Amino acid sequence: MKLVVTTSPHIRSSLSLQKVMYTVILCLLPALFWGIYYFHIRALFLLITCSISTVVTEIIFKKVRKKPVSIGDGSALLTGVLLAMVLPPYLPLWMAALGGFVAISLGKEVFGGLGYNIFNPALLGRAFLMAAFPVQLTTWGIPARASWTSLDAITRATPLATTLPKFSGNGLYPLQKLLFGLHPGSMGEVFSIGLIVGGLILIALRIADFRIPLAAFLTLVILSSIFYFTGENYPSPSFHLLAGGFLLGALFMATDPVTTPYTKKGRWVFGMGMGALIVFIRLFGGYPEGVMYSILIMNAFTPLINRLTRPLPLGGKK
Amino acid sequence: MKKLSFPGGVHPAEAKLTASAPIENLPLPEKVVIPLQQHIGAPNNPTVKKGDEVFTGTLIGKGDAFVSSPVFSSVTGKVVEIGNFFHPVTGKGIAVAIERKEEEVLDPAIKPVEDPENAEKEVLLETIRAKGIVGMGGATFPTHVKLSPPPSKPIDTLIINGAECEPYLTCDDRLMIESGQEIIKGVKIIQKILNPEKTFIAIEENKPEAISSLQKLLEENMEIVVVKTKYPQGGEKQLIKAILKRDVPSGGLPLDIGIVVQNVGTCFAIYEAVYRGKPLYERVVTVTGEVNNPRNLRVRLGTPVSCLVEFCGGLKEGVNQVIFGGPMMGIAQISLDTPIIKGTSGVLALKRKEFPPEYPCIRCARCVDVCPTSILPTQLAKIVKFEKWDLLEEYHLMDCIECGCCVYVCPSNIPIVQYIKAGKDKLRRMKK
Amino acid sequence: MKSYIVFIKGLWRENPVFRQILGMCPTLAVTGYLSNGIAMGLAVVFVLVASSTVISIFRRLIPKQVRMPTFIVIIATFVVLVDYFLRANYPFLSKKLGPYVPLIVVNCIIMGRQEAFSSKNPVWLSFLDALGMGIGFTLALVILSTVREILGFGTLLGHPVLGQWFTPWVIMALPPGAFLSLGVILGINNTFQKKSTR
Amino acid sequence: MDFLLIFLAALTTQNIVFAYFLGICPYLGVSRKLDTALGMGMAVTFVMTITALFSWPIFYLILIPRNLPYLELPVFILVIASLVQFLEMYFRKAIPHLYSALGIYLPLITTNCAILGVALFMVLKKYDFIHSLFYTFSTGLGFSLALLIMAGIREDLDLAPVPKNLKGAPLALIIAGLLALAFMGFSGLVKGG
Amino acid sequence: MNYRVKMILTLLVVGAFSGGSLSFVYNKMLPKIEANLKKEIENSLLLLVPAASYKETSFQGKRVFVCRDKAGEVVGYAIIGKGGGFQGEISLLIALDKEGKKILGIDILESQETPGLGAKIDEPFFKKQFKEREAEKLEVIKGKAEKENDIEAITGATISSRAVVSIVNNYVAILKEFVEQNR
Ligand SMILES: Cc1cc2nc3c(=O)[nH]c(=O)nc-3n(C[C@H](O)[C@H](O)[C@H](O)COP(=O)(O)O)c2cc1C
Ligand SMILES: Cc1cc2nc3c(=O)[nH]c(=O)nc-3n(C[C@H](O)[C@H](O)[C@H](O)COP(=O)(O)O)c2cc1C
Ligand SMILES: Cc1cc2nc3c(=O)[nH]c(=O)nc-3n(C[C@H](O)[C@H](O)[C@H](O)COP(=O)(O)O)c2cc1C
Ligand SMILES: Cc1cc2nc3c(=O)[nH]c(=O)nc-3n(C[C@H](O)[C@H](O)[C@H](O)CO)c2cc1C
Ligand code: SF4
Ligand code: SF4
Ligand code: SF4
Ligand code: SF4
Ligand code: FES
Repeated sequence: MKLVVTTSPHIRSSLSLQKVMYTVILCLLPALFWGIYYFHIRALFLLITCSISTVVTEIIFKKVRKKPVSIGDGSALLTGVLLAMVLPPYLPLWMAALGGFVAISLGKEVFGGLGYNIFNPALLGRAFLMAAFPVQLTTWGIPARASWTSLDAITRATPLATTLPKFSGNGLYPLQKLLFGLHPGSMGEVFSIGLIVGGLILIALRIADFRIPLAAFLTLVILSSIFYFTGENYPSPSFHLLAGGFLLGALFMATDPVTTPYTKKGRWVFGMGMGALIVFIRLFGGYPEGVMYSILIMNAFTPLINRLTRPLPLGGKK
Repeated sequence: MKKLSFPGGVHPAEAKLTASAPIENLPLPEKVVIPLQQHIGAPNNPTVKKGDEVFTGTLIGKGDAFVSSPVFSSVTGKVVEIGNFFHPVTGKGIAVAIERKEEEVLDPAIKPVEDPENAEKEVLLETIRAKGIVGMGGATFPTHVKLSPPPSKPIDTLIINGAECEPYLTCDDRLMIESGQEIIKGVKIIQKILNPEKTFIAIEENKPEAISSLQKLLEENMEIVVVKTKYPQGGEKQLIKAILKRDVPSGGLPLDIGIVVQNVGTCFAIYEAVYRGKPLYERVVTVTGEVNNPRNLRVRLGTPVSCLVEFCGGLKEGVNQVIFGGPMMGIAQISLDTPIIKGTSGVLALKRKEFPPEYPCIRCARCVDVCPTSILPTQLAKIVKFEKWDLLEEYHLMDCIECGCCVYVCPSNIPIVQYIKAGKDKLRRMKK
Repeated sequence: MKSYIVFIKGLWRENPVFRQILGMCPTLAVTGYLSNGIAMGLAVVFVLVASSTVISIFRRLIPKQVRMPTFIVIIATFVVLVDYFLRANYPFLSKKLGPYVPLIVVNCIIMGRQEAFSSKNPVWLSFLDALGMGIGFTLALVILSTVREILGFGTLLGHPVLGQWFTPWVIMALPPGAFLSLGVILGINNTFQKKSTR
Repeated sequence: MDFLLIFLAALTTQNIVFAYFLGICPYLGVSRKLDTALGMGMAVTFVMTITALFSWPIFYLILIPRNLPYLELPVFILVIASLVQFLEMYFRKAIPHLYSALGIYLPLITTNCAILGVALFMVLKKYDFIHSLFYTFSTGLGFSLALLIMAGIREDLDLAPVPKNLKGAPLALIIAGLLALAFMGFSGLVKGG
Repeated sequence: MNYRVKMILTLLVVGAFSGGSLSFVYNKMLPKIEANLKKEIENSLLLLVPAASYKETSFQGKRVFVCRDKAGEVVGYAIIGKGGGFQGEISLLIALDKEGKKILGIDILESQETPGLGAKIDEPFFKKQFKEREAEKLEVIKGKAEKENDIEAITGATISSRAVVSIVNNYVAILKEFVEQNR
């Protein structure tokens, strides 16, 4: 009989990389389905374009670098799906494809591929598009006709944009609409309930760590309450939570393990920084929405945060 | 009550298949192969030669150094060979092969200590040394060394380790249930030697029977502490953290903070050495996993593992891995001829599937969260992988206890411990 | 033959930007438009050539201990000349290049050439060396600003070159675009360099 | 409020590296390790502030009254060069501790355009003396911040299989680009300067 | 020669040479440079209020211009306004007619708005919206202008558009005050 020799430990938990990635995609589905239903077929096209673009880009890079093609792990697909979810549903498809290319090339492969990137690839793709095509990236809409296959849109401002000039209360959309996703916005961000459910499942499964979302949530609520209750005409904390990309960002993007701190303390710091930046950018910054930039900025600080919060080994001295 | 615990750790399936299987004596094998090196420390030299007749308990190897521990024949018979044989830890090593005779005779030198209750400390220590007692918790460090702390380091606390946190293993559990009295006597001997202010017997909460049976036997200045069921609760630094909330300094020993930790099996062996004069030539081994009848066996050292397996009804169809020890820290064996030694607490048969490939680390920090020594396993693995040797110490490589928690949880299947061992090798070589 | 090599090496083989990674600041700052890139390139060519020549002429007269201050003063003089020249005659360009013209003073290419070459070599060679390096620098600016102007505005020297269909990439006109395009160009350049040395 | 705005702007929207592209060569050169980045950052901050301390009075109390604005550039650069020399000598003798921390970076700073840059900006922005000091100090901190972030990232990338052709300057530039992209999030938030 | 002397001599010579040549060039170029600076504003002024002479004065710390024709008759007034835009400060020139009732036009002097986006505030289609407006509070609107005082925002640059309009509103008020006092 042949005995195989391996190093200890000889048993493993059942979690695998593939399971992690595909579970995240599954948890995104409620919000994703709603986005496609609400914005009709263009949203579906957007999803397909982004997914193909990220996956193909990754294949090309792996081939050029003569590395094994590892599309099966699902991370490139996940990046594509998330990218589609944060883009305006009526964005020209070629821009979406460019975004996917940038997300994987500049956002992931230049750093060495999966696991080594500094910035969140999906958001980096979006930030690139935002800087390249600001007009298109701030043009939002809802379907022009009831027909499901209709390609036209009526331009409508998002809830956050209706509160401009900074600031005039909660804008035009009541909270019920925000909860059920009956408002313009990015394809994947509108259906708040779906995002909350999916995100909580992700946290319950321990695939996402609760610390960053919780810290961001608390910081956002506390800071926005301070403004809401002391200033004139600032939007309410619940509006902050539901009107923009906060839920999608905090639950699915700030929890990206690769680009966030690996220490527990660091994750609290990351979440607090993110929450504070969101409030300040939204209330005082040049953009209506700050979720993307807050995450990217905190991504940049992540190596330093890791450094400063490095745990002391048991019984260790500095 | 909040269960005593330490930060980090994992909860693999307990799989204590043999928890209610009483300890049985394994029939004596035809031939034993007794490695001369069964402890940590200086090597032993053989004291017998080919052709010698030996009794059960006859000294067959010893060393001169303080940190060494003699080995004894485990059967009565004839030395047929002294040579290189399979060794469960080092792969191959010098061993004495003895062919058994029908009749068993105890070595005449075996005599109990007189009036053990009132014996001198020095006598007790010398007995422990002479009878080849080593730590049975797996480390096999010579016990008399551990029990001779330098005067500059007084011991205030003794912890008896009955945690047995490795999945599958039940030998300590059964020993506590069946031989509580003997263990308590062993503990008293250690107390006598060290004179600690406090003594704790630590048992994981998943062993209620052991807890209740020992509870009845406790003597003064002994206390049972129930610790949380979690791997590696039995690691001494973790146990100390859990019970006393004290940290063993990085790179140091429990001794440095006035603590000695001894395994329950060690206490039992001390009892036998002192009260019966018996050298360490047998031990309890859990044979478990994919064998047909998992059991707890009392086994003579040097018995090839094939005998144990056969007694337990043989391996199940498809078994392709046999491990000495538990699934988390045990060592996979190349051959079924490998002998049981002092430190072998279990024999685990597994059906291993095709190994999953190693994927890139996604920095999910699961390894960081479970690491009981709070180091950064993912960073260490990468440092070794990309050969940035100068960073190893900055990231506290040497603090790793190789418990394997990090590998257990890693979704990317990164053999972190393997990288860490390579790193430790490199560091030692660089220091030279 | 030797003078030919002294001149030609700065163009590509020892190109200050692509190969020596020097003079990054102006390279990034003024390459939003091709016209700015060319103007900056020419300004550097002038300062580099003039100061190299002057320093080479007087190289034996300048004591070692005061070499740095002397060089600095000489370079600074020529830089201010260029600055005032632009301000007087091309106010529009001058405004666009802003403080980056005076900052030519500290451009390491210029100081580096004095230290490495013209303080040790005869006038003619120093002149050629400076000219080569200056043109190499200009070349790099031209390449970078061409990419950025085309992608960022769809124009070249202000003339539309891509049709109506093209949506300009605003990012190319912004700081991130500058860093990213230079990084990508350097990466591509590395690839070719490796290929050709292999 | 004035000071706060100057401070925040120098760190973010008007960051000398991300917005003005100054000091890029040292930025690429000494951002490989956090320790050196910290040392360089402190040295630059220190020298920038001292530069303002000296060149502001020289410019406004000597050059301008005498109608010699054209000497601004040669004088500033000479001030910087000699300051650095003096500081180095002084540290070496008087504060060896500081010398070992900052000294090795001092000679490298002379030809750093960021230092001359802030001195010129200080004049362009017409700051008074106190504001100039504060502005140059903040700008130095902004430079240090950019340097530290970059060094943190590059230390991480030491443990990554980055493509060979991008190693070094190309990747550092790309990262700087991505950082500038992320820092765009501050636009409008701080309208200093 | 003593090397110290030589050092000092070298520095002196170089310094003198440098100072000399710079002073020469400076004095030669200065008029042209100053003319350029003046021309920049005058060019803008000429576009907004064609006149023969522009007299600059200061009012409430702002730069104000009184524009007269050949005959010395006042034909209009202008003011340099400043305010925060999307990226940094925007400075622009605003001209009013001689009654201080109508805006004659605006021109952007300096801005750091995003090229291709906010920088479009300097394009005619945006600036000409201000021409001939009543000097009342103007308002920015996204999409088609409907009311009297609506200014159409530049697509994707509402913030810059709003910044310009708010500067115009603020400084028109100041200039009107000036006109009141100086009539
Ligand atoms: C995770 C996430 C991050 C986002 N980040 C930004 C952002 O940084 N800036 C932005 O304008 N929109 C961002 N969006 C889209 C916004 O939430 C929102 O739809 C949009 O900002 C409203 O645009 P408008 O106000 O310019 O019309 C983000 C969406 C998500 C889901
Ligand atoms: C990860 C790990 C797990 C351990 N688990 C146990 C255990 O469950 N029981 C035990 O007695 N010793 C265990 N040990 C060994 C103890 O750390 C310690 O060496 C032992 O209790 C000392 O007693 P001994 O010298 O009598 O063996 C473990 C060690 C490590 C590193
Ligand atoms: C790279 C970039 C540059 C921008 N530049 C400007 C600008 O110069 N002026 C401006 O008003 N908004 C600018 N914006 C802001 C957005 O376009 C903002 O969402 C917009 O002003 C509000 O949208 P709207 O004009 O479609 O209502 C910029 C955004 C980006 C991403
Ligand atoms: C909880 C979780 C969240 C993730 N979020 C993102 C994300 O926001 N953007 C992204 O590109 N990838 C995300 N990923 C996938 C993966 O980490 C990503 O592809 C890597 O950043 C690429 O190296 C996520 C993965 C997990 C497990
Ligand atoms: S558990 Fe594995 S994948 Fe997760 S951080 Fe550790 S090494 Fe990386
Ligand atoms: S790094 Fe070492 S101590 Fe930490 S979990 Fe891994 S094996 Fe255990
Ligand atoms: S002098 Fe300036 S341009 Fe030249 S390398 Fe140094 S920092 Fe860069
Ligand atoms: S100044 Fe400077 S360029 Fe230069 S080394 Fe420092 S850091 Fe580098
Ligand atoms: S640092 Fe290099 S030119 Fe500025």
